[in-house]
Amino acid sequence: MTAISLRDVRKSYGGLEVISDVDLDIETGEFVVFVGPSGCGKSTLLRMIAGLEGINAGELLIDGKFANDVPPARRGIAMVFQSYALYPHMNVFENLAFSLKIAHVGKPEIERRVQAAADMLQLTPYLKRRPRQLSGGQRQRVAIGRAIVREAKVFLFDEPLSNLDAALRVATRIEIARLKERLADTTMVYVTHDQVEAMTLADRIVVLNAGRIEQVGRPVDLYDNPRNLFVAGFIGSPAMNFLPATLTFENGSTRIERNGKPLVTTGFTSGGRAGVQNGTLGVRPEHLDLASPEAALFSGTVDLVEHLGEVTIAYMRLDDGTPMLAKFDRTRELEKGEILHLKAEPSDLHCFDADGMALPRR
Amino acid sequence: MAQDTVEAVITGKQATRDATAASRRGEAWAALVFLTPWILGIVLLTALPMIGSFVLSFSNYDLLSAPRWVGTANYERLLFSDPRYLKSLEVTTVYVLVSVPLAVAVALIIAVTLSEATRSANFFRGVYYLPSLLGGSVAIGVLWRQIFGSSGLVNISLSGLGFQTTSWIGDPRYALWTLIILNVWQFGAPMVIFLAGVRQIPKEVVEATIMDGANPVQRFFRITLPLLSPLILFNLVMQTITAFQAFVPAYVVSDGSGGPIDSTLFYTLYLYLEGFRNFRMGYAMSMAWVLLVIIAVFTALSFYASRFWVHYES
Amino acid sequence: MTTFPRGPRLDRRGALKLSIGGAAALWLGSATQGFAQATQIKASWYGGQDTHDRMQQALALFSEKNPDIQVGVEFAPFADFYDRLPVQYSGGGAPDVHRHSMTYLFDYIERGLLADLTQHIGSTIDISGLYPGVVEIGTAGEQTQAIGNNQIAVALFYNQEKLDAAGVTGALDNLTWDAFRDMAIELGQAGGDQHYGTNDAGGFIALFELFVTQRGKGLYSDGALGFDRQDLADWFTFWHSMRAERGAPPPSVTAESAGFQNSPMVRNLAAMQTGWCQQLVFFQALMTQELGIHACPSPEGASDNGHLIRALDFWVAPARSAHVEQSARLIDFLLNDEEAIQTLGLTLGGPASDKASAILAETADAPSAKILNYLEELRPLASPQTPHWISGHGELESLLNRLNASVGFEQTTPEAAAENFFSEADRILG
Amino acid sequence: MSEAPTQATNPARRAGRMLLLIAVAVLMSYPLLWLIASSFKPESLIFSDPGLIPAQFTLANYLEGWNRLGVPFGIFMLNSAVICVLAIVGNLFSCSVAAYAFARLEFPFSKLAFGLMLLTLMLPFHVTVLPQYIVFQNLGAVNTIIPLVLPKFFAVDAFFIFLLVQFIRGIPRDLDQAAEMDGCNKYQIFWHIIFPICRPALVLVAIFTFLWTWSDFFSQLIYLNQVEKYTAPLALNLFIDATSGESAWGMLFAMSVITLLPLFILFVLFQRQIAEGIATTGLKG
Repeated sequence: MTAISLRDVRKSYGGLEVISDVDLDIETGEFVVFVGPSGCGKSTLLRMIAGLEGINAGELLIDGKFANDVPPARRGIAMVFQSYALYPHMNVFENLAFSLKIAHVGKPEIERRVQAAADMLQLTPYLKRRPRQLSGGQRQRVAIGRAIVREAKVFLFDEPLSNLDAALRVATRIEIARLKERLADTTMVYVTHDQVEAMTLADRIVVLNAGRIEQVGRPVDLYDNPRNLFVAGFIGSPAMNFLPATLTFENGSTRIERNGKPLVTTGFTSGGRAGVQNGTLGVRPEHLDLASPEAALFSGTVDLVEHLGEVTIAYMRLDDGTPMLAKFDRTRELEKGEILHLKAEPSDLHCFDADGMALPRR
Repeated sequence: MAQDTVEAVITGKQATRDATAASRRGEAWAALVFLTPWILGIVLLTALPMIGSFVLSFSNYDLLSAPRWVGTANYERLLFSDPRYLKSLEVTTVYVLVSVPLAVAVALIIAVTLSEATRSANFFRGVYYLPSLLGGSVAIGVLWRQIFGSSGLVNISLSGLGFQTTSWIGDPRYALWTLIILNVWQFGAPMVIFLAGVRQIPKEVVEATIMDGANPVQRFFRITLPLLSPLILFNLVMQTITAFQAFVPAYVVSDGSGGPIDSTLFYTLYLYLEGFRNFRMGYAMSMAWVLLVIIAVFTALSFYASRFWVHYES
Repeated sequence: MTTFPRGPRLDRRGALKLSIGGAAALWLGSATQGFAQATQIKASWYGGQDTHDRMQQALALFSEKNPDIQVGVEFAPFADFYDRLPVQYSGGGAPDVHRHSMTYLFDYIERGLLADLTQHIGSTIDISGLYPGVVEIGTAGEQTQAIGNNQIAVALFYNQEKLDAAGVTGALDNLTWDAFRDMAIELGQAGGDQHYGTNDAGGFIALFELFVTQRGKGLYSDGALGFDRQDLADWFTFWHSMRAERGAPPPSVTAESAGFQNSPMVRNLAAMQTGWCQQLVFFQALMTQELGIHACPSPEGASDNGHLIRALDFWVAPARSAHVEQSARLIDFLLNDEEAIQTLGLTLGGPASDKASAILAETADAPSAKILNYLEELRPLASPQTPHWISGHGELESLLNRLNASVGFEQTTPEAAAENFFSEADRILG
Repeated sequence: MSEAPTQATNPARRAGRMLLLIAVAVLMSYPLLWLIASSFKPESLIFSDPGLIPAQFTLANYLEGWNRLGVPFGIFMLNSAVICVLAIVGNLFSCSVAAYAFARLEFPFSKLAFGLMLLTLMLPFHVTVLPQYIVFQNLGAVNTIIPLVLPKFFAVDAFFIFLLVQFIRGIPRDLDQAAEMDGCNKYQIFWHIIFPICRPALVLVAIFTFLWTWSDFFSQLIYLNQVEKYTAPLALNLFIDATSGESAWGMLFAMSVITLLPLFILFVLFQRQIAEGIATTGLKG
């Protein structure tokens, strides 16, 4: 069942359009992550769903019902803010109970629900404390608890981990993942600019750029089959290497040349294109491996080496000056100035046309 | 739970409305409700009285009989043929131009000095700003009259030290200065503002200048002063507005007369005497309006001039 | 619906009527004369603490004797009183009966702000015993709008010890202005450094009035100044010459001498002090040495020495007051009731009638007795005229004071100051 | 960088600074201490002995002064206190709702209204006082505390609105939105969230309202006529005249100290808040 539908939704401030033509269906119980660079409109979109921002055009359906004009509190949606937005003058209990109090829920019922949420989030010992007496992680849990108490059908998370330090971020991420398991019927929409969070948490990822959806899909799909250059560059870390290439479309297939030299690739189809274009060849650093000079697809000089423990990253410059990163396991010993010859499985290569769209594989 | 959600949801497909506009309207209504007291206040207690006083300023209203329209006669007299008015303007201008910069300068120096004394700062800060709290109270006026009276504290101390004494509040050469001193005595308020400003100067900036070898004086002029310049402007403007309107000290110290021979005839005191003692309320109202213009012009000038010396962090 | 038996129903109606009447009476308060509710009026005055204490006692007495009138009170120092009064009149909230100084009285009379008391005179207010002039000053044409509550005169107070010590006591006999100056200067010199003969009275307009009256003129005539520039220049010159030789203190000392306790005589800086005669009580209270009182100087060989005795403060009711009748009764009480006269003593000024003089003489303490004697002795000498002041007097008074100080501080000459006074007066009286 | 004594370690400089601070402190506080000391001295010693420790200690000035005006001085203090309390309630209410609207709500002409509000900051009080008086007189409100208190319920102290606007702007908007998500309308957001969070600023408003109202003289002078309704400053002014029949500086000083006492107490209790209030808003004490 569809929990949330966005149909041709638009939003603009003055003349500036910040959300254009967004079409998206989110299923009940699904965990959807909006990801994209800052300013891409992902938070705005989330706040439009919450009702904190108005919708200029298009429709928002919640549970199949037109909801553009429904006030936030009536949408059955709870939200966890980036800053947690805990009420500083109330203790944890009061923070959790506040929405119920406003809704005139009876006292015993409030007690019950708050207690349940506190138990779930291990907040029971802190119920009498004020937010400023809590650690960052505890505050985060209270913010989530506030959503749980409302028994909302949809949770919205606006970059909930960005205020935490690295270690806590990982721990909390796992907690959210567990929460997702426990509240299986609850739809969750999560905004982040961190693609690791997106990859680890999401059932589906929505990649946004400049107010538009670039691609929607399961994390692995986005990793394996990015629809365009933007998604390819955004998903994965370190980012995919992009190399200029000349694409010639012939008879429904694509021939790729770099610096006048043809590259042996298992075929990309032309996808109906024809002629010659300047395109881009993409390969992820982790998919590169050493090869003999003859078998090598790329050759370059090592500029800098980073030893990260389990992996080693080589920053290289190819013969034509294009920079390239390669990721090896730690056993590989590298030195600056060393010339490396690299290969990749043809199935790990990505090819994009002049418009940045991925070419379909055969 | 789902029911709460649903109740307000409008079913079926409809033409999309501009929800933003609707919520804006709701917000405007809420704003109106919240602003009702203020709107009533500004209309009934400020705007209408202002209009009233503006109209009265063109009349010879004597408080006791119906006002009579006299056109611009009040303003003409004010600007061209009332030596006492000019005197009051002179007195007030001297008061403002001397006491305000002096108070602000003292406040700045003390604040900078105080900011370096870490342990005792709170104590001194308290001692320094207490007088400005007591401000324009009658009790302070009484006190001042006694301190600078001919047998007052100052003269007792001076004669004890073997100096010639004089009557400070009885002599037109000095009387205004006792009030200037009173105003400077109350430098606490600007000082506290500066103190907060000094504390906000990033430590790194100060440390960087120390590393660059600047001595304390250079540091004051090159770093502290420019960084505090917005606060200096602010203090000057606020103190000036207050000083132009000073009333109680002059009223109490000169026994309501502005004497001796008008040497402490503050603008507002003369306005008060003309309006309430001499039955020229229309004239007093024209003075009030000219004062408003003076303050407005002065404030505008200060902000204009500030472009050339106030340094804002972008 | 239940029908009530006839009897109780009538009773109810009666009860209702009664309670409505009662409520109305409470609501309307005094306005309805038929009810025995007390009328609420407000009385106010200016003065020092002694005045406040005694006035309140007198009013309590009045309420006791007139249970149908409740008197609310307001009082303030002179300056505060006059800061407030015009505003009260302008807004319609002036007290039903209040004290009024001649300094400002005519500002109010000329604007028709005071109630005409004529119809109450003779019936409610008995003026038969009052000294001549007490009522006349407040009378213009057919109307009497103010009734004097005192009769006073300016006087010269002196510190007997200092006069004796300087050996100038005899100079008080046949005191001409020149003799006064010589005496003041002698006293100043005798007192030593920073000592003076008398206070600087150059700004004391009532004394100046005496000065011009002695020249056969008046302070005012026909709503304008009644003297010449030269008279005023002579006056300023006289006081300047006093200051020059420590006959009077320098202006800086004078500037600080507001209030009795700050006067040069009380501060032991001067041997003499001019003032209104009843102030002797206040000065004496502040000093251990005995004070004497004497008439102010006269011109050389003048037949009429120009002394003035007259009412200076008045009882008035605002024209807009709804309780002029009650106010009139209060005025009568304050003027004629023996106990009231006794209670008030000299706090409002010298007695306004022979009756009051007699009553006060019985119980007077030493300073009060001196005042009563002074007035008694002065009365046959004083001018039969009781000239009144005019609208704008208050402003002229402070103008005179300021110009005298200007001459003192050598910021202007007596002649220029006189000139200035006349041109300013033109505007003020214009 | 051979010689680098920082300012903190230079003993001569430190001593000089301390000396300056102490000298200024003595100059600043001497008048007040002298006032207090004099109020405990017998009349004859006030001007002959400028020292701060009375050679002869007496409470007579206080005991006599207290009842000198016929009405015990406590009544005047009480009158002042009542006016102050009502003024505080009025300002807390009216300025906070207005500030919330200015800081948080979008409405037509909001910039203009805000500018207007700031303009009233520099309006001399003399411009409006008389017409206001006439209005109150016609309402029959003169000689009551209404003219002194009622305006406070209409947000006439623009300073406080400004202070609160600045404070509310510092509160994260997320809180409003969280409350909105929790089901609050604008009124509930104000009442449940913004108003309680503004507490530190509201404390300041209360303190400064108290300070200013307590010291106010002019409007109390024209609006209050009856001695029983007089406030402490009016009583003190009356006192100046009431003592003109006798030398009573001691009593005058004693009553001055009494009228200043609440300000001293407030100062001691709220030193920090007052200093911070002045610092953040530029209010004159």
